[in-house]
Amino acid sequence: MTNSDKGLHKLTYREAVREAIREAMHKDERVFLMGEDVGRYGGCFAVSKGLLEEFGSERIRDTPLSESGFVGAGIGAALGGMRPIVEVMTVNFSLLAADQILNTAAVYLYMSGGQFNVPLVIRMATGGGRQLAAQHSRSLEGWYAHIPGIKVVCPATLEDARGMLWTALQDPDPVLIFENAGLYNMEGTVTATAGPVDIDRARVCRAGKDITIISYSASLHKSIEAAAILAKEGIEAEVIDLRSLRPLDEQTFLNSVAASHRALIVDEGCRSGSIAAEIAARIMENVFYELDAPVARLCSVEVPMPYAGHLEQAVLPQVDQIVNLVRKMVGADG
Amino acid sequence: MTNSDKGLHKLTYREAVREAIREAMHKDERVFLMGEDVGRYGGCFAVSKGLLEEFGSERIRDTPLSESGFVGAGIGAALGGMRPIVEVMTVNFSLLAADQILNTAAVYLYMSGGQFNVPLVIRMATGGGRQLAAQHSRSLEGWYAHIPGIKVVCPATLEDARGMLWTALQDPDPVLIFENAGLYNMEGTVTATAGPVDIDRARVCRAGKDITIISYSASLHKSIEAAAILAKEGIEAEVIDLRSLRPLDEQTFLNSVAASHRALIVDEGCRSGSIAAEIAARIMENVFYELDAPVARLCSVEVPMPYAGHLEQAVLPQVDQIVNLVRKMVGADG
Amino acid sequence: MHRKESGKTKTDMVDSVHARHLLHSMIRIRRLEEKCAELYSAMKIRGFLHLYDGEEAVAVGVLEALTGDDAVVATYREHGHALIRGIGMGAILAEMYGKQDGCSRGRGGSMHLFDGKARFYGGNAIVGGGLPMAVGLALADKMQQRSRVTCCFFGDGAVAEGEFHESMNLAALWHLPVLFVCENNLYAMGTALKYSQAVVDLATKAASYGVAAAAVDGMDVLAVEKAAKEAAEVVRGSGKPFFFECRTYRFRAHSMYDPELYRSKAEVEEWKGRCPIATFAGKMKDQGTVGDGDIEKIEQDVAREIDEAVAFAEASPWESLEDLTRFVYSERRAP
Amino acid sequence: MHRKESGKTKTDMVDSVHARHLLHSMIRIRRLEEKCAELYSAMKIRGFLHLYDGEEAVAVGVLEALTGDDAVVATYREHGHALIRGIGMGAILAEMYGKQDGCSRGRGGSMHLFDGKARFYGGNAIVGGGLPMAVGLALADKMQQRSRVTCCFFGDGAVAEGEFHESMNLAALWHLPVLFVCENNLYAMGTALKYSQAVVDLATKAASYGVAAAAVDGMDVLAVEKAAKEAAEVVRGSGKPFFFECRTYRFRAHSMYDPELYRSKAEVEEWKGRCPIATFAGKMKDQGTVGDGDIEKIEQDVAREIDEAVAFAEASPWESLEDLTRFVYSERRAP
Ligand SMILES: Cc1ncc(C[n+]2csc(CCOP(=O)(O)OP(=O)(O)O)c2C)c(N)n1
Ligand SMILES: Cc1ncc(C[n+]2csc(CCOP(=O)(O)OP(=O)(O)O)c2C)c(N)n1
Ligand SMILES: [Mg+2]
Ligand SMILES: [Mg+2]
Repeated sequence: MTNSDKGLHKLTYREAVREAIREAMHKDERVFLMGEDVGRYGGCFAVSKGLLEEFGSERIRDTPLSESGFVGAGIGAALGGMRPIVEVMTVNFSLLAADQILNTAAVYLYMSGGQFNVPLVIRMATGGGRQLAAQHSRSLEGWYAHIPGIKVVCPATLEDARGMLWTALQDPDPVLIFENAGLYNMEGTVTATAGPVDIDRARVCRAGKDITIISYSASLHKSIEAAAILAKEGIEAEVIDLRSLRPLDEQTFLNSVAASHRALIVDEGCRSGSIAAEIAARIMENVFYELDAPVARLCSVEVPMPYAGHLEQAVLPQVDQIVNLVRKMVGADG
Repeated sequence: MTNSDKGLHKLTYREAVREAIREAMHKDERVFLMGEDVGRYGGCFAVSKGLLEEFGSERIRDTPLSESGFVGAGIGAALGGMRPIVEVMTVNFSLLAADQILNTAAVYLYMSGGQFNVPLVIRMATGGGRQLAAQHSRSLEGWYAHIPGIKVVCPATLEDARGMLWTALQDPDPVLIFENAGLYNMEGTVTATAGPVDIDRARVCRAGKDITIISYSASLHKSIEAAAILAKEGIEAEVIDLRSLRPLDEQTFLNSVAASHRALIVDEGCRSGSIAAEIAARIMENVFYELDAPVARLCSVEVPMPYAGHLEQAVLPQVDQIVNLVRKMVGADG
Repeated sequence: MHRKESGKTKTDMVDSVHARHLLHSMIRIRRLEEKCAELYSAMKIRGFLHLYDGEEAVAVGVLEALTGDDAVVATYREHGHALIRGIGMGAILAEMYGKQDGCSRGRGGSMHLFDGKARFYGGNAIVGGGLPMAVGLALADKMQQRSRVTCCFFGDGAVAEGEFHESMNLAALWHLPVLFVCENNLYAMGTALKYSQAVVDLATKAASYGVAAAAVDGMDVLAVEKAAKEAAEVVRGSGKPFFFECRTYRFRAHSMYDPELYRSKAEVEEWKGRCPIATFAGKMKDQGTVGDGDIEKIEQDVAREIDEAVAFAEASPWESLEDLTRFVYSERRAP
Repeated sequence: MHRKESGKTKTDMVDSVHARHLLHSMIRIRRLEEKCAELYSAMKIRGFLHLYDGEEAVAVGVLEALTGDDAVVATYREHGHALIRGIGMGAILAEMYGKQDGCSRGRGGSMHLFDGKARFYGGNAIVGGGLPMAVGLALADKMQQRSRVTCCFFGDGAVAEGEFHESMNLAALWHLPVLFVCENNLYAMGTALKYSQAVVDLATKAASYGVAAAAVDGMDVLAVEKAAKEAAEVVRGSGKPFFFECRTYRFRAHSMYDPELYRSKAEVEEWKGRCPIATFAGKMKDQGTVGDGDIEKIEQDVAREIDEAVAFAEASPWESLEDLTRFVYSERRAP
C-alpha cells in the first residue's frame, strides 16, 4: 500500500495522517483508533479508510454518538495501559466532551500527585472555509491551548501530519492534534523515513529580515503565499510555523521578532482571546524595546461562521489582507 | 425582607444577587430560576435561599444533574418567551453544557438570519482560592469571552451584583454572569434604588496617573488594595474594573493607558490565552506609541489548581505581587 | 369520489382530497431533494447536504398531527420538514444558495433552515443538540399555560448521546408536552444501529423514563399519520411527553461525501422497493382513490413550484458584506 | 467459634473472623469520618468534605467482591472506599491536610484520593465524570485479554447525567467488564431522587441497555457483600457489565456547608435506626458471632490507627513551593 521503501513519497495530507496511524498500529499493539465512523464508514474525512480491513473492528473501533463517553473511555483506556487515538470528528463536537478533556484528562496527573498520567491522543478536524456554517466551522485549537495539562499541536505540513502522531503517542500526557480539514487534500512529498518529529519547537519556514509572520495550520500556507508576493516587492518576511500551541515555543518567534522588529500573527481563530493575543502579549513582554511597530494580528472576524461563501471568505484571513497589512507595517517607518 | 425603601442598604454580595433575582421575579413573571439545588437545598452558595418559599417550585426550579439538558432547556424556554435565569452551580460544571452554550445559544440568532434571539441569562460561580482543587476552582470567564454571540459579565461590586442581572435579563441575547464565589461574603452597602447598570462600560474605580491596573471580579479588590499601598509610597495607580469581558470596553482602558503610559493586567485566569493577553494585545495595537514600558500581566500560574492552601495561594495573583510589579514598572524609567 | 371498500382497515380509508394532499406533500419533498442533488453537482449549493429521500412519510405523516401553533425542532436533514411546515420552497432554495432571501438570510445553509412564523426552530446540526431545546420550548408553554406541542425530530444516532437521556428524563419528570420523534433510518452516517446501541429496539428506551411510546412503519404515510395523531393527542391531553419511533430508511448516501461502504446495494434496493411514495401511490391507485391524472397533475405542480423556487433563488441578491456582523447580537435592547 | 444456627438464612451464616473483619472495616470508616469532621472544625482540613457515615456497608460489602487486580473508580465521597481499598489512613489524612505524604501529594484533598498500587482511580468530583473512565479501563482490560473487573461507584444523582447513559450503552455494546455500583442514598445534595428522576427505581434503567442488574439493601453489609460477589462473578464470567444499586442513606449533611433544609430530622433519625454498623454488630452479638470484647478491641485498634494517622499527617512536610508546577506534565517522555 505504501512505497515507504523508496526515497521520496508523494501523498496527500490525508494519506500522511493515515500512514502515521497505520505505522503506529503496526509498531505498538497498544495503539488503537476509536471514534465516530472511523471504521465501516471509512472515516468522516476518509482519513482512516482501509484501516478497518487491515486491523479489524477491535482496533479500528466505531463508536456510537457519545463524545463524552468515548473520549472518557479513551482516558480510561490510556490509564489501563493502552495508547488510544481518539478521533473526535470535528472540534465542534468536542464541546460535548469538554468536561472529560478539561476536568479529567488535563488534571489527572496533577490531582493524583504524579501517579496517573494519561497517554491519550485526541485527533480532531478543525477550521472553516468549506461552507459548513456556524456549528461545523470552529477553529478552537487556540482556545484549548489555554488549558494547562494538555498539549495542543497543529500539523500544517505533510511531514508534521506524518510525524506528529507518533511523537504524540510517545508523550505520556494528553495531546490534542488539530487537523485543519481544508488541508486533507493538500499534496506533497515526504521522505520515506519520515518519522517522529519534535513537537516542542516552532519552525522557521522562510527566512526574512523585514517582518516576522507567525502562523500555524491552514493560515500558515496563506502566510507563505503572501510572503512570496511580498518578496517580489522586495519585502522579506520571515514566516514561522508555530506547530505547537501548547507548549508555545516562544523563543523561536521572539528571536525572529528581535531581529525583524515587526510581527504579524495570522490565525483563523476569532480575534478576541485568541492565541494570537497570547503571542502578541509575549512579544511585548519580552522584546518590547526591539519593536519598531505594534504587533499586528490578522484573525477571523468575530461572528458565528456564516454559510454563504462570500461571507465566509470575508470572515477568514486572506492572502491579500496579509500582503496589505505587511506593506503598511513595513512602510510605516521602514 | 428588604429595606429598599430606606436610603442605604447594608448587605452581602450574596444578598445583592438574591435581591436582584427576587426583584426580577417580581417585576417580570416570565423570569424564573432553574438549576441544581436552587430550591430545596437553598442554593449551593445560599444565593437563592428563601426564594423557593416565596415563588414556589415552578419558578424556583430544582433540576436533576443534567447540565447540558437544563442549559439547553433554558435556551428553549427563552425561545418560548420566558426569561430564564439558569444557574450552573460552578463554571467547572458548565463544561458539560459547553456544546449548548457555544453551538446553540451563541449562534442561534446569527444562524437563523436574525430570527431567533435567545434571551437567556446563565449565572455561574467561578474562581479559586477555597481549596477545592482542580475540578472545582477554574476561572473560565476569560475563556468564554472568546466566543462571539454571547456576552460575559463579571460583577465585582455589590452594585453590579445587584444591578447586572436585570440588565442581563433585558438583553435579547445570551448573557453569562460570573460570580466569583470568594465574593459572596463580601459586605457593603448599595443604595436602595440600586437598579440596572450599564454592562457595556468598564469603570475607573480609582484615578491615578502613574500606571493603569486593569482587572475585574475578585482580583479587582486585590488591585485596589495594592493601589492603596502604592499610594502611600507616592505611586498613583489608576484602577479599572472591566465589568464586561465580552464585549470588552477597550476605550476606557485605552484612554487610561494613553495617559498613564503603563499598564498591568491582573487576572485570575491561567496566563496563556487569557483575557489579559487580549487586553495587552489591544493596548499594543491602539496606544503602542504611548507606552513607556511593556504591558505586564499578573495571572494565575498555569497548573490545575492544587488543594493545599499554600500551593493554591501561590497560584493566584496576590496583592504583594501587584505592589512589587508596579514598583518595578514605575521605577523602570519613571 | 372516495370509495369505501369493505374489508379495508381503518387507515386505508382515506378520502381522495387527503390522499392527494399526502402524495403531493411527499412528492414535493422528493423532487426538491432531487433538485438539491442536481444543484449540488452544479455547485450552486455547497457545504454539507443531507437528503431525505425515502423518509418522506415521516415528516409528512407527523406534521399532519400538528397545528400551526405547535413548534418543530429538526435536524440537519430537515428540508422536508421545513417545506411541509410551510416555509416556501423559494426561501429554502435561496438559503441553500446562500442568498439574502434565504429563510436564514444565507447564514445557515442546508443544515440550518429556520422560520419564526412557522415556529420552525431549525435546522440543528449538532446531533442531539435540539432535544434540550425542545424540552425548554415545552417548558415555556407549560409555564405560560399554553396548550401546544413541541415536536422534536432526531435520528437513531442521537439516541446514544447523553442529551437524549437528559432530555427524556427532564420532559418526563416535569411533565412537558414534547413529541419526541425518532427517525430511525438504521444508520448514523456509516454506523448501523446495532453498532451504536446495545438494545436496538429504540421504543423500549422510553420505559426507563416512564414515557409512553409507540413505533410505526415509517414507510407508510397513513400509518405514520394515524399513530402520530394519536401520539400528539396523548401529548396534548396529558401534557406529557411521548416517544414516537418511525422505522424508515434513507435511500441516498448520508451526505454528498459518503461512498456508502457500510451497506450493501441489495439492502438499499430492498428498501427502495418500499418507497413511501410509490407504495402509497400504488395503493391509492388500486383503491381508485387517486388516478394517474391526479399524480400527473401533482408532478406538474411540483415541477412548476421547483422551477419558480430555483428562479427565485437565482434572482435573490447576495447579502452585502457590510452586513457580515449583523445578527451576532440583536439590534434592539428591550426584549 | 462460628455457630451455625438453624433457621438462619445463608447471608447470616458468617464466621466470626469475617464478621469481625467486616465490622472492623465499617468502624474504621466511621471513626475516620468522625475524625475528619473534627479536623475540619479545627481547620486542619479545608475545602469540600463529603462524609460517608451511614453508607459504610456499601463500600465494605462491594470491595469484598474485588481482587487486588481489579480497578476502583469512585466519587468525591470516597474516603471509605480508599481506606478499604488499602490506602493507609495516614496517607489519606495527610492528603486532607494538604501535605506531601498525602496519597495525592497534597494536590487533591478530600475529593481526590488516588493510589496507583491499589488501582484506585480517585476521587472524581465531577458528578458522572468517572463513569466513562471506568468504561475505558475495562476496555483496556478486554483488549489486553486480562480478566479483571472495573468497579465504578457513583451516586443516585449521577444517573441523570448524560454520561451515565453513554457509559452504560458503551459498556453493554462492547461487552465490557464494568461493575456499576450506584450508591443510592436518595439525595443528590438537596435534591431528593423523586425530583431528579422520572422513574425512581434505578435498577430498571439497566434494562434499556440490556445490562443485568440487582438492587440490594445497602444498610446490610452481608447482603451487599453477597450480592456484590454475585454481581462481580457475572461480570468476571461474562465479561459484561452489571448494574448494582445499593439503597442507602447518608447520615450527615451533603458537605460541611449544607444546612439540610431539604429533609426532616425524623427521616434522618429513622434511617439512623438502620445504621449498618449498629445493626450488624447487634445481629452478630445476638448470634454470638462476635462479643462485646471483640468490638471493644476493634474500637481500640481503630482509635490507635487514627491517632497514628493524625500524627503522621501532622508530621508530614508541606510540599515545597518550588514543586508547584511539578506534575502538570510528566517528567519523562517515553511511556
Ligand atoms: C455531536 C455530533 N457528533 C457528530 C456529528 C457528525 N454527524 C452528523 S450526522 C451524523 C449521524 C447522525 O445519525 P442519525 O442521528 O441517525 O441521523 P440521520 O443522519 O440518520 O438522519 C453524524 C455522526 C454531529 N453533527 N454532531
Ligand atoms: C457535573 C457536576 N455538577 C454538579 C456538581 C455539584 N455536586 C457535587 S455532589 C452533588 C450531588 C451528587 O449526588 P449523588 O450523585 O447522589 O452523590 P452523593 O453526594 O449523594 O453521594 C452535586 C450536585 C458536581 N460536582 N458535578
Ligand atoms: Mg439515522
Ligand atoms: Mg446521592
